[in-house]
Amino acid sequence: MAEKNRLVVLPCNGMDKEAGAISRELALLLSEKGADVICPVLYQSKPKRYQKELESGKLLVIDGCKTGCASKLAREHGLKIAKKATIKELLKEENLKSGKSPVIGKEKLGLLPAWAERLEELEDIAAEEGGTCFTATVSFRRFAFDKFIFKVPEAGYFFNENDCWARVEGERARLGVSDYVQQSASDIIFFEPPEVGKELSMFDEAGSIESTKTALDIISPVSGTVTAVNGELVEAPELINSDPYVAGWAVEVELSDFESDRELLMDCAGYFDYLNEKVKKEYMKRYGGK
Amino acid sequence: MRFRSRGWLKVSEETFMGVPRGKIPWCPAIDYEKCDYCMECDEFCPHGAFERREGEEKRLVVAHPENCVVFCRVCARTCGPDALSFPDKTETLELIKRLREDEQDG
Amino acid sequence: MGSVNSPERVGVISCSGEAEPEGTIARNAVRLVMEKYRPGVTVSLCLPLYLAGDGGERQFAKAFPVIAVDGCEKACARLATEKYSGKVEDRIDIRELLEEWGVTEELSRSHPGRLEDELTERVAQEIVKKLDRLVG
Amino acid sequence: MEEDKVYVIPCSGIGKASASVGREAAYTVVEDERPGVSDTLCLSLLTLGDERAQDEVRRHRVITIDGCAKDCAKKNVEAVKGSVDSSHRVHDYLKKNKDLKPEGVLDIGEGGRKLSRLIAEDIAREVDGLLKED
Repeated sequence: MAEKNRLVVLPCNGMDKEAGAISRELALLLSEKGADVICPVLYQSKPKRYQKELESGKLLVIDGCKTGCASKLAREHGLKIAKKATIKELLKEENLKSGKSPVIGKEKLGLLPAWAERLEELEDIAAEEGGTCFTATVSFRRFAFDKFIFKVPEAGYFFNENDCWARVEGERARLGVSDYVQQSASDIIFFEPPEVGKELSMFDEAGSIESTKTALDIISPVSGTVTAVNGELVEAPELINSDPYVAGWAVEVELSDFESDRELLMDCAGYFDYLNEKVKKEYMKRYGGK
Repeated sequence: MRFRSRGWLKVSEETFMGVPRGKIPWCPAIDYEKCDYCMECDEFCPHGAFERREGEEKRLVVAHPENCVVFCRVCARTCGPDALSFPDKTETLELIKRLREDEQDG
Repeated sequence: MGSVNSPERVGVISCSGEAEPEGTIARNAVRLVMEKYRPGVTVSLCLPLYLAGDGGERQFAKAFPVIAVDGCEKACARLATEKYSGKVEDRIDIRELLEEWGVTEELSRSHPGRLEDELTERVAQEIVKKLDRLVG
Repeated sequence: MEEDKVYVIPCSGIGKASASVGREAAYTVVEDERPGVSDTLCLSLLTLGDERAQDEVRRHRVITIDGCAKDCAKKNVEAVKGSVDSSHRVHDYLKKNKDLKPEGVLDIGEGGRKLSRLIAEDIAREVDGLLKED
């Protein structure tokens, strides 16, 4: 049973739409080929029941639609998602749409065996080598203005002038907003993540946040594909206030052209000076240079 | 969604990415055919890009385009009748890149 | 830590006084000074943040003059500043002021009415006087 | 724990409307909803280590209300007695009631008042529960 690389499938199991029914059907096809299937309903009430399977295999999550219930479930339980597919996207490739009826259409049923094979061969989403796991300790430089203390990391981060950062490790980056955004927006109470799989050009919106005072977009400093969003942040957006640069990360992307993106970005030292000026200037503007 | 403008966020940078802000044509355009003057965008914008004009035909104008934060489009989301539009982002970025080169050359 | 690089500023710390009507007057008066009468010069400091915050309040109180606005003789605002940052430049005790003004009515901490609002205004003016003396 | 009353302690935040909402909620509980069996005290007394206030907090159940994620009220009580019996954040209520944004620090407005009533209702129930436990 406990062979490594064995697939463990967590389907969305949505009962009310065709996409959900397809994800369930695909999971069953894969189970015939030897994969373990996790029932998302049972898993929710008795997660221990699947502990053995999850420890030994590689987790494939099949979401029906963009709501991503299966992914969310996995994230909530801290599961490492190795592979991922979304039925709506698979359908889109075939120029098909998900139907409203939960009964799978005939032309779609015919596609499923081929899809099952494809999913078996699906590549892992997280890079396994290269240590791109964003675990290194970050140290900060600080400057004070009035009672406010502003923090900027010492290294490893790149900023745009929209006060958003990219923490770059190898081919990947995590994105978020700076301490300045956190302090001027005040208490953040919502984080709306972008879709996993979304292609970002530089300066595209990578999700948005809303505070008690205002709302703003996270404007991506880099181009790439969204590979993960911080599920914890959806639950606890105040992490952006308490730890804007590490625990408050919003989005993880696979970089597509960092070498050229970087020419337009500030490094940590550059942003430190930029922010210092910005805070001062803003104050003068507000109070007329007292 | 209603937000009040707060001074703390009010900032207009004289330059953006090393380019004089005035040279970057980034700000919302109001489609007056659609605008119903609900003023939600003005309520929202913490940077003061809009201005209300009592008694005039166009009761809301983009009076301070230079206050608009380049690449920010949040106000458009507050607009029910979808009357706000922005320049193309890719074109704007290309323009900024060209202007940066000019700045460096000149 | 970078240096404090801001223009002339005075910290005003209010007693937190949730349980006392003088506390409500203190907080609201400080807020009035900060928003209406002397914006820019006034930086309000939150007392429990001396303990729970990131150090910004302590740092500020060390670098700039601080006026403590206390609701009663317990003088929390003054004592907390002295404990965490150093001496206060000036102080107000609202209970003392009320005595001086001959206010004997019972005041509400939760539902400030006309009398409380009027007293809040008067306390705000007292703070402004002290503030202007410091800034010169 | 002594049975007579539960302390409801809000934060002292002066720069944020949510702190005013928290205080309003505390007053609603101790003055209107559960007078006599609940009470409040100045958080600053705890920050300063006032002995009588510390003693009160140690001898009674405590519920805190914080206006932001810095959790001053909770942290200052925890510094005295290790834990609180229950803690609330105004923003958790705001997250669930997006349309009840408080207006300003001095006047929290209709939305803020509604929000404070929601918090007060929950806390009043908790006060009852804690008193029953004792």
